[in-house]
Amino acid sequence: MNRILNFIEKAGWPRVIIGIFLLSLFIVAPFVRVRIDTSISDTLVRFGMNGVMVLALVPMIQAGCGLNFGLPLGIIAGLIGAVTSIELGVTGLLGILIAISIAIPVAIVVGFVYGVLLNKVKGGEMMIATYVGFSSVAFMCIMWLMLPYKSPNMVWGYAGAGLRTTISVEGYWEKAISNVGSFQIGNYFYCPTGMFIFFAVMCLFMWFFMRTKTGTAMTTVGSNPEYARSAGVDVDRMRIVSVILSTVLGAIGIIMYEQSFGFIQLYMGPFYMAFPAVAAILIGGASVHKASILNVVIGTFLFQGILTMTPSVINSLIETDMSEVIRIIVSNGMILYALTRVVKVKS
Amino acid sequence: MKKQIAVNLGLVFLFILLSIFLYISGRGYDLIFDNQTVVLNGVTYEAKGIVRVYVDEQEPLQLWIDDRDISSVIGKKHQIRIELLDENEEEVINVMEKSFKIDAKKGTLFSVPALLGGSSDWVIPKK
Amino acid sequence: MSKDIFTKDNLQHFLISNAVPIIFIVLSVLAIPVSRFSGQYLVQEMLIRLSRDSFLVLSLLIPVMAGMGLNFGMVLGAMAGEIGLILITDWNIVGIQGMFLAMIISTPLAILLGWMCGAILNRAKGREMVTSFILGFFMNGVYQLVVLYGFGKIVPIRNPQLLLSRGFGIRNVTNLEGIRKCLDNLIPLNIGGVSVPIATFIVIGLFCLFVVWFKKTKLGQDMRAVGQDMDVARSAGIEVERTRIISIVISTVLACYGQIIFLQNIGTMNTYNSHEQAGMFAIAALLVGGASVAKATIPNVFLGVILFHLMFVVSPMAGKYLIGQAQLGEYFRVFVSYGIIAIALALHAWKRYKDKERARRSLRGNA
Amino acid sequence: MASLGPLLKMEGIGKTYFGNRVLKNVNFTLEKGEILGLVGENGAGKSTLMNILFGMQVIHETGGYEGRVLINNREIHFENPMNALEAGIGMVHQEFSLIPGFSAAENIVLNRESTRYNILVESFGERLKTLDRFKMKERAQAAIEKLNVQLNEETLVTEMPVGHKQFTEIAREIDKEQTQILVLDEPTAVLTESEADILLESMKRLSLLGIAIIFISHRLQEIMEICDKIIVLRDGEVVEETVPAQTSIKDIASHMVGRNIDSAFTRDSENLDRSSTKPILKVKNLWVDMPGETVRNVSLEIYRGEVFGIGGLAGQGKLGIANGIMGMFASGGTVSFENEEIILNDPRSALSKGLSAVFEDRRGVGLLLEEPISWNVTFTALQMQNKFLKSYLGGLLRIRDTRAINECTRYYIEALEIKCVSESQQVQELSGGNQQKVCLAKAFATRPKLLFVAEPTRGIDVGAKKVVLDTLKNYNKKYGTTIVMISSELEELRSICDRIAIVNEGKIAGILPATSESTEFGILMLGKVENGSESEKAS
Repeated sequence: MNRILNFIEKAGWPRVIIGIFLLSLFIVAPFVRVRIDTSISDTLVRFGMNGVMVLALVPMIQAGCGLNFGLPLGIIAGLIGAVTSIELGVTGLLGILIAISIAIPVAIVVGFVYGVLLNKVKGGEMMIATYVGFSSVAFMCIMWLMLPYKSPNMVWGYAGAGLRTTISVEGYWEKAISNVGSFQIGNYFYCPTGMFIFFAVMCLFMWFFMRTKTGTAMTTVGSNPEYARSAGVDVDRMRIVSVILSTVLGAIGIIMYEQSFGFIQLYMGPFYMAFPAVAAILIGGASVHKASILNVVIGTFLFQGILTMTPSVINSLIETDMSEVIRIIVSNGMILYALTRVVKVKS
Repeated sequence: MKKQIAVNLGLVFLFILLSIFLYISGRGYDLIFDNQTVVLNGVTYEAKGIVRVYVDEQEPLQLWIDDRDISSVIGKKHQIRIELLDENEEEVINVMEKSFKIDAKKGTLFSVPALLGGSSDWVIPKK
Repeated sequence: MSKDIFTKDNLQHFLISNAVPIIFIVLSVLAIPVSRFSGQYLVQEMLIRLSRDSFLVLSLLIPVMAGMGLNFGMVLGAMAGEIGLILITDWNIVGIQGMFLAMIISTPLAILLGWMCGAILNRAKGREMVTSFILGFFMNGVYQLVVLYGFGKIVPIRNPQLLLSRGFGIRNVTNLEGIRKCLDNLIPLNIGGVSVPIATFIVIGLFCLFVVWFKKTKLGQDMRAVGQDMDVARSAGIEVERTRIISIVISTVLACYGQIIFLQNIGTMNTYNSHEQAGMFAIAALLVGGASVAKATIPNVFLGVILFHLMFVVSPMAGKYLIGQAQLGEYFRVFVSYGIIAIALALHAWKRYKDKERARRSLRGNA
Repeated sequence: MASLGPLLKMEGIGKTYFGNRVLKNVNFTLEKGEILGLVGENGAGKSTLMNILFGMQVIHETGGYEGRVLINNREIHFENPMNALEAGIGMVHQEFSLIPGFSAAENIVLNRESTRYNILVESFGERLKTLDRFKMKERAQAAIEKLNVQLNEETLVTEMPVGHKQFTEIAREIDKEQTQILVLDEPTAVLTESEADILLESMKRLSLLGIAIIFISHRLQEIMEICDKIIVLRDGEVVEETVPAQTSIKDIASHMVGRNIDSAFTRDSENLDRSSTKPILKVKNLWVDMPGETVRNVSLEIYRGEVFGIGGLAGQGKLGIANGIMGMFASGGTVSFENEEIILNDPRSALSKGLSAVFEDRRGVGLLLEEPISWNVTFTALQMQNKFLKSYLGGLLRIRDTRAINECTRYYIEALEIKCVSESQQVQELSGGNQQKVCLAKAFATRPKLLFVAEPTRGIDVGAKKVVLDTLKNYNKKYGTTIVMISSELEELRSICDRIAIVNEGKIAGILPATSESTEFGILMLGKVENGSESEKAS
């Protein structure tokens, strides 16, 4: 009994509850005629799709900039890369490579400016980040209409200008990474191996980075900025680096998402995208100022698992689609929990 | 402190009373006036030519034979005035005025012929 | 240091403090001629929007006074008001009575939600805004759970026109024809072709008086004290937590009334979106009026509502005539409303930093 | 009600914190209208005594106190400060407890405002009474009048000079009708001389009105001037109870600091024969803007290989010197180390030249509480000197060498006897003394040429104190590292330093060899030597 309690204490109540909930969904699934292999496959695909975007939150949390509600900035950089790559008409892995290599410099520039701004507003980062994210999405809505993209696959047919709200990447690089080494078992189970490898590489990169001199300094800045300063670390610079890193990963993350999803969603598409990512990492056990790669993996799996399973299982169970409501309550409830968790009094 | 609780309980009570008052006086009803031949309590009332129904101060409803129309009103107590017109819609042949209270349980479908025929029971029961 | 520098510094200070309203005034002055709207039209629009929105914006004042920042949790109050409106629509209580009844039945709900919100914010001191913001999203989920699944099943709804075809859950759009403009048109007044919703303005005026009076009460004084320095207030024996909760409760209840007044003017209600917009627009308007996270006054409210909505009305048409696309103006105003909150919040944080530096400089001068 | 005996009587008061005795058998009485001067070094037990009188939470949480407190011959037990206020004890703290945006009047009547009834009170309670601004103003005026000072009750606190803030706070206590005893904790520390004079005048007036005052101050001439009775506390004991007529400033000063040399602090005689006078660190006209520790104008020379002490009372600026040189707070002036100028306001500059510091604010600046010991020890060396990094891919990628880090940490754990489970234990789980050792290890790991150590023994037990001091001494001997130790405890400085500078009001009051009489230091600390800076210049 004690050992169970100990485990719960260590993992944190919310994670245990959500884990049990997810497990019970998987158990109930066969009884309500939901195919378990499809469910697992869907969960895995969504896990891979969202993983990098959740990973993008780690550097900023570690550097003490809080939860990056400004993730849409990175996403926008990724969208610019993706759209430009399609405009150039490059297909396959090369297309993705081009998308990423265009997105990264954009993300670095945007991230730098964003980082400078966040340094000026220390203490109020999260609220300002949220609204910077929102307004940048709205600003890009104007840009999507005005930028001179020409590819007929992307612009509105009737006007000949202005990008469509949803652009298909089919025929360009749909699942280009996912399909590397992917396999199918039966009719229902599909494993996007390439995407997992990519995600693993990104995690490894992050793991390495966090162990470099810069990465160590960054964690220290988040842990105690005064200590870092007394040890000769330029706190502001570290914070900017973390913001840039987060923005770049956000950009790569959305490209990963799109190649698997098959569509680029412009305009208000990225508006709320930060919230599920934030919720995922918090479910994984991260707090407002500490996050690890393990938090990312566990959190993304649990959160995406619930998102996949609730519509199918709950719908068959009570014949009502409550998945949207459950998503809102779980994800925002999780963020709320993290924000109101009383910071442990330093003994 | 006790006094404050008492005052607040009193206020809550007042607000409940006010709510009930608002509920009753603000309730909207759709009154349906029906100009068809009906049999009520064994008496047959024939539908009559053209009638105008004035409810309270509203614009009148004009009903031909076998016609029905809706009037939306607020509250329970109302005044109606029914005018029976000649075929040219010029002269008023018969006038009937009545004030009444709506009883939602009984229904809000009213028979104009029954009214004009002076029946005391002119509400067509719900089916 | 010469006197010149001092006044330049002052001017800069003034410009920074009032940057947001100044930007808006400039934008409006430029955009109004482009939009080709007539003066009378704009006056009428502004009057409508003042009557519609002021109350909602005013509900934000009291938490600012208590040092809790902008109450993004006011959407909770708006939700309470909407539940009241759904119920009276179902019961078919119409006119001014319906509106009052909606207020009365949603008050306990708003108090409850406000209490909860205040208690949660007490656990998140120093980040009240982001917490209340997320709380709004969270409660939106709960609201959907109740209204989309509970109404018609647990809460009896008789009017089939309100319900979705599946037999429970409220439709996306709720028609409030029964109470439409019941307050605005209570006392009809028409000045030179412009109709003035005089009764609504009387209510708003009364509310302003309430705010002014409230500041003069012991409770108001306590709130100001708590807002300025929690520790000092606590050591003087003021119940800090309780005072903070009360300020949120008042705000929530007033937001509830504000939303009811807002919706009686509109006449229809987006069952699942109205409250979110209410919160966003109210906060943006208040900030546009020159308020900050730490200080908001009644003039800020009215100036803000006028400037913000002027931009709102004018920008699509200006966009249309300027670039030939109304859609662009549409996006522009979305951009402006979010951008303005971002700028105002950032400026406030930055200003706080600057003020700190100023204070430090003066300290050094004495040494 | 005629009361027999004294207004306040404290009988046999004692107190221990976690086994550390801070007060021992304190007895005194206070009569109506009497002014009692309470003096003693920092840490002599004055604040603890006052905390007991006020029933502060911290006293209850740490196991209560010994002895009895009587007011009007009735024993009292205050549960919290509110009880004390109700019983008529008012306190004016060192930190202003005022609402910045309120006027003087509003602050004076804070939470005791005069109010007027209105009908809404019946439903919503007392707090909805409206303020009676006129009456509030009247009360404020009356209180200010009692003090006999020039203070406009309409002025906002933010716009007030410091002195007026002080008066506002005292006026608040006076406005409380029940106030019989007023405790003033260093009220004159922040005041200019003329303001202080006004305050002393006011205090005399108050005592004539029958209010008893406990006056805590480091300015002994003030104590001499207005007190009826003086109590000197040292190491938690009353060492002297006297009246001004029978004593002198010098007398009190020596009572304050003079103590029997503790065996833990005996000096090594070998320290004395160090004759190096080659300056390693030169400080000229340094000012540092550190809150509460402002340094105004400090010039110093520190010799290679010596242990230099900086002493002085809290808040006088001794801590600011190290913080300023290390770049932690805004500062100006010139500082050169080994004839190279240190760029101020940039911590990297000082660190890269071989200076290092152990800061007084252990939890704030000194430690990463939520990280393992190994991180804490090695971080500065890793960042500043690229130690503990392992190269991959021909130096392209360099990541932390966990093995080297742990090895180094284990070495220091052993050398400094840090009690812990392993090198990966979180620092917040360690005791204060062990945390302090981690801080020292962090500084040692950078192999500094000069080490600032600020308040190294604050808040740690006696045993650990000795280990820390010995470690410093040995390190100095072994590596010839110059050590600058900053401490409020004079005896501690005297036990290991070669020379000691005393800082008063942000300036150096004088530098003396550690072997000088403690009375001489005491007088420097209390700012009695007017020409302190001149004598320093001459030397």
